Amino acid sequence: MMYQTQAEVIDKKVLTDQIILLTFRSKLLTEESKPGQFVNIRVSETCYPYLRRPFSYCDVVGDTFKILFTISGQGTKALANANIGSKFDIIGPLGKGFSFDENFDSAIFVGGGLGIAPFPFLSKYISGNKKIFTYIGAKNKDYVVTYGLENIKIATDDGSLGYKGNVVELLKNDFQKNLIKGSIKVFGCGPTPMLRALKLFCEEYNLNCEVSTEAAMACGFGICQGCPIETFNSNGYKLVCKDGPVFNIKDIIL
Amino acid sequence: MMYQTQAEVIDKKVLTDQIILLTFRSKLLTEESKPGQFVNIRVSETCYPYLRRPFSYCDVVGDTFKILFTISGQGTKALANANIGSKFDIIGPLGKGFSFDENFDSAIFVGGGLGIAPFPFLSKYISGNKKIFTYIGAKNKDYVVTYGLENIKIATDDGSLGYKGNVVELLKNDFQKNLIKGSIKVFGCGPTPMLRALKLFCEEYNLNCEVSTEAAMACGFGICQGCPIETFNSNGYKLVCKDGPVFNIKDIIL
Amino acid sequence: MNDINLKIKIGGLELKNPVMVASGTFGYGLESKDFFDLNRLGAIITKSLSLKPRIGNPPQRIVETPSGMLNAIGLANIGVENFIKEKLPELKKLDTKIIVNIAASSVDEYVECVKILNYEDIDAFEINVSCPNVKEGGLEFGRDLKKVGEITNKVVASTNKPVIIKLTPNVTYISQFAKVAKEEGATAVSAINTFVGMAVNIFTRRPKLSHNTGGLSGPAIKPLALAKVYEILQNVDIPVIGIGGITNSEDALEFLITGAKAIQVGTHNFVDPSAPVKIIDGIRDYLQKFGFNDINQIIGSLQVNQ
Amino acid sequence: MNDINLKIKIGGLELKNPVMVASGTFGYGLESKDFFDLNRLGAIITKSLSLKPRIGNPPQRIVETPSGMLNAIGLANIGVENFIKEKLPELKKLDTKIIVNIAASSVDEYVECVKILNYEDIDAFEINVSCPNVKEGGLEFGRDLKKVGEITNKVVASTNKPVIIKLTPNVTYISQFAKVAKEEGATAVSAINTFVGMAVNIFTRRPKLSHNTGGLSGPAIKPLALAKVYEILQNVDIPVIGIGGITNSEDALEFLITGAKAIQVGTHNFVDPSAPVKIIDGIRDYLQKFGFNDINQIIGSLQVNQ
Ligand SMILES: Cc1cc2nc3c(=O)[nH]c(=O)nc-3n(C[C@H](O)[C@H](O)[C@H](O)COP(=O)(O)OP(=O)(O)OC[C@H]3O[C@@H](n4cnc5c(N)ncnc54)[C@H](O)[C@@H]3O)c2cc1C
Ligand SMILES: Cc1cc2nc3c(=O)[nH]c(=O)nc-3n(C[C@H](O)[C@H](O)[C@H](O)COP(=O)(O)OP(=O)(O)OC[C@H]3O[C@@H](n4cnc5c(N)ncnc54)[C@H](O)[C@@H]3O)c2cc1C
Ligand SMILES: Cc1cc2nc3c(=O)[nH]c(=O)nc-3n(C[C@H](O)[C@H](O)[C@H](O)COP(=O)(O)O)c2cc1C
Ligand SMILES: Cc1cc2nc3c(=O)[nH]c(=O)nc-3n(C[C@H](O)[C@H](O)[C@H](O)COP(=O)(O)O)c2cc1C
Ligand code: FES
Ligand code: FES
Repeated sequence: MMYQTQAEVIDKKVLTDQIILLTFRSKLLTEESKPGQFVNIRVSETCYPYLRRPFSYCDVVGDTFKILFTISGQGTKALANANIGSKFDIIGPLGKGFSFDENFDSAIFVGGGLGIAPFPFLSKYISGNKKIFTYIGAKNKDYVVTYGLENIKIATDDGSLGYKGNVVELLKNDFQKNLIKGSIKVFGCGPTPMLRALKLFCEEYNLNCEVSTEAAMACGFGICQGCPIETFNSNGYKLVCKDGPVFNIKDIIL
Repeated sequence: MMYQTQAEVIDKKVLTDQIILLTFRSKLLTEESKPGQFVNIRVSETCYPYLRRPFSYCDVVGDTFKILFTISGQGTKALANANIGSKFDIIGPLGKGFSFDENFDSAIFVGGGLGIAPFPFLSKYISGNKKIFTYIGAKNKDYVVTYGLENIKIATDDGSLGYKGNVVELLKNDFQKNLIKGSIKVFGCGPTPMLRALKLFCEEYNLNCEVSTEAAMACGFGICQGCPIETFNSNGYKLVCKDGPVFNIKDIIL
Repeated sequence: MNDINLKIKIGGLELKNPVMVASGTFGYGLESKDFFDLNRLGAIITKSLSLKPRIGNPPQRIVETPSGMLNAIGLANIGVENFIKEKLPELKKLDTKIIVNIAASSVDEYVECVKILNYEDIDAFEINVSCPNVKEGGLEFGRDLKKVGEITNKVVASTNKPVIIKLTPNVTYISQFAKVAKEEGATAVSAINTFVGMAVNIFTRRPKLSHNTGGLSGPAIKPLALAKVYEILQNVDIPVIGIGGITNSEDALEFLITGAKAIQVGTHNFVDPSAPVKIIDGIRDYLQKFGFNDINQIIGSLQVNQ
Repeated sequence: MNDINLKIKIGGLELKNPVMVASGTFGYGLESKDFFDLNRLGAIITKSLSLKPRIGNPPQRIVETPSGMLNAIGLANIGVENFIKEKLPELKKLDTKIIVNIAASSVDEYVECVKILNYEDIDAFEINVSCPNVKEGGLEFGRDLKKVGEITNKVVASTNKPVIIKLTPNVTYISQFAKVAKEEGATAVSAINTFVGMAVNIFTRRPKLSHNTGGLSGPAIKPLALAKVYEILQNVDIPVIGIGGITNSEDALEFLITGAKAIQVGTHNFVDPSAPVKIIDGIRDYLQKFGFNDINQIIGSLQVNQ
């Protein structure tokens, strides 16, 4: 079931200059939500910006949920300016989340920039006896967000924090050093070049991997056909909003 | 000289539920301003609402000025939501104000609803030995604003405050009772039906009268030809923004 | 409240109210069921169906623009047969009119689709001769008076159901197309489909849409759509269904007052999925407030200025 | 900064930069002098002038719409003679190109206006065959291929100055009009004038504009204008001046990359009178940032998707 409802902003944290963590309260939007799903927010009551903006559930606590975002245009600007107590018209939960029927000992999270957004919520679904390894990649240290994550390794393009280089290289290095053992599942989220590298890496090591993808969206729930993603196993396209945003990395053409 | 400048909101007073008095600070917009002139405010940085919104100078004190307005659509809503300290891109001073080369003993202000807006500033230009009589008309008592005015008589459509009926009738009654003596100049501002009644009244009593008019505006400074007003003495139209908004009531066709 | 009549007639087609949902902006008709009671709608118009399934254009298919959006979906759809098997059984259970929208790349394909659907329990056809986002058919047909006449003629000849021709605004005089549609037997015209538009990514220096151009919809085009409806009604005596940028009951009333018999909500279904019912309620409130008891009293009541 | 070349050529007309101000949105050229140094502009295009003064349409002449506006000014202007006497002397003192825009209700009137202005110190003519807000001439001309051809032919024959034909987007294929303009000797085309639009007051049930319909401009139409420019450039080899919804340097660059030699800022002059200079600065910054040293390197550099 999807809901269209008014949700109140109950907390706002400015993590870095451009990165904001907003908390909303809504029973309808939290009760049935799962990691990897997203909400679609009407950022303005006017017709500019006109379309809703999609954001992953970053974390869910009781009847509250958080989104983590960076200011990139008018939509995120409007959200960043929201006052505590203000309300937004939000649709959710949307899309298919990560799957959990897997047998694995260790989960590896690979996030590029704000791609870490779904992981705090996801980590709560990974039962206690499993290990989580978190790999974060970012342009530089100002874009590194570690909210809600643990056991973190960081790569930055300019080396201003952690490993200098891209996050998949860092992960590969650790693999070559055999640092992660047992059966493994990789969870990825980030820009397309990172996902491409991750795909090659997972093929090389024959790892099961689910990634959360993005596409320009109009509706967010399957009525506009606006968000196609090319897949191997379907005749044509799947919809990121409805069939995804989480896909097995093997299935999608990046 | 007109200026386009950022002006800061330094005070906001909510006079009644729907009526707001905003104070801005700006040297450029105040130094050369005169009663009856107006400012044109960019209410949103986005393209909705797109056009600027014009407002009369309601009062000017040092390098600050006030506007008085009622929430009627998205533009005034955006202004009403402005926080102290926020800045707006404003153009002014615009238009021709009231003229002051007249010989009169008593000034009569006739304002319909928010039409009183220009009078607080105007009253400061009427020298001490002249008398001011203020007549305010409104739908009901919730729409009566007396900010910055004195010697006030009120008419409301429903009789919830003062005289029951329209403001020009009230004025006429007082005239018939000979309450206002000496040479008189009338200053009017309000909706068109009120201005029409005022025009007939001034013709009947042969009174000199200037009124501030309104028109839908795009530019506010004479480049779009969007704000015509029909006049007797010109071949065709004058522009409310440039030739007005103040006109001698004799000259305009209402 | 209940004595206000919202029923309207488009030829023989009677709708419980004048608010429909536009093709391509409401999926196959059931996806929005979580948001409101679909039975409240005047009619549901399906996504354009073609004879065979179409996969549509590669990403990127949509771009936001000021108060609007461009789309180049490319008529991605499951095809007529799958529609009948997978979607129609559920749709039929609804207490609203079902209008099937057909798109094709040849005159014969239109006719074939109509023939296949002819014996199904649907209420009317809307014929899309105006999709800007496919290489064959689509806009090329919609800009050609003869083709529009031929398609209308052949489709009308092959069904007893009402035929609505959906016109493109990307022509000099849309009323000429409405006239041809009328002459060839169409029950009504829908006006309008999207306007051809484009957006460029100044960093990659490529069009943002994979299809290069797309169709503009949303509030941005409302004044244009209204002028097209007005042009048709000034020149041709045919029922017009108004479409373009309708977001609320005020917008809908602008079209109805101008003379549209009904309206369709398109892009705004994405932004506010419950908009169609809000519009129905808003129209009723307006009628009540201004003392009308029948929607037909305001349809076409526009007084033009001299 | 200074070694970045912003000069462009439109036939024989050389502009110091590609940013002009559009007819009817900048008065007679001097009104905005309080806001910025007018000498910075690539060119100033005057309000449309007709042979005799025109008083224009009664109020209401403008209506705001989502991200745009409708206008039905009706070509209110002081006429060619008054322009020469009252405005041109001051305009001539500026160090920018002065392009006079002409509107007329007959072919002869265009020619007469041009002849009167021919010996004045102006740089080019822009011929408005596309005003939607007058009863004679205007849009009727602009939608008629033959008339556009005839007007272009006669105007070109009566002057040595560059002639720019300003096209209407309210036609099926704008490129056909650009083609005719080229064939008849026009130096360039301006694309586009406004789109026909309408708005209705649902309380009075009358059109909001006294003229009933008006012309839509502003950001709402930017994607449409860009598609028209693209269509012309795909089909005709003539310099195009891009107009429609340009508010900032990104917008301007979309048109330039698509292939417009220059652009005009219209409605946005009302909203941000200093927009034209911000756009010039923004274009220079973009070129610098991406390592270009000449605006002509990016004009027409669009790579279309397959
Ligand atoms: C399923 C899903 C989940 C998402 N989750 C998050 C999240 O948790 N945190 C977060 O910061 N962002 C997330 N995004 C991206 C987010 O939706 C965009 O950042 C946001 O829409 C930008 O809006 P804007 O108005 O600020 O910027 P715009 O002005 O719309 O765009 C700014 C820039 O971002 C690009 N852009 C716009 N929309 C998208 C998009 N959907 N995908 C890729 N690029 C885009 C534009 O092309 C432009 O370059 C998610 C997107 C999807 C589809
Ligand atoms: C010279 C001048 C001075 C003004 N001074 C004041 C003032 O001091 N205080 C004040 O409250 N208002 C003043 N106004 C009117 C003010 O500009 C409008 O109230 C405002 O633009 C409404 O904007 P909005 O976006 O809130 O409403 P919109 O959504 O734009 O409009 C709401 C309603 O107001 C009508 N409207 C919009 N603009 C105008 C207009 N210019 N004239 C008449 N009706 C209009 C619309 O048709 C609509 O019905 C002045 C107007 C002018 C031309
Ligand atoms: C994403 C999208 C897909 C569309 N698909 C179709 C379609 O398949 N068939 C059709 O006739 N019209 C289609 N349209 C056009 C709409 O039905 C409608 O005519 C147009 O969008 C204008 O209305 P609006 O401004 O309310 O959206 C589509 C529009 C959008 C935005
Ligand atoms: C108020 C107004 C008046 C206009 N007057 C004229 C005119 O006199 N002659 C002309 O050729 N175009 C005229 N135009 C059209 C503009 O020059 C321009 O082509 C159009 O507005 C699209 O550009 P924009 O979206 O940047 O405004 C006018 C436009 C507006 C908004
Ligand atoms: S965003 Fe509309 S179908 Fe996916
Ligand atoms: S508002 Fe533009 S000329 Fe008056």
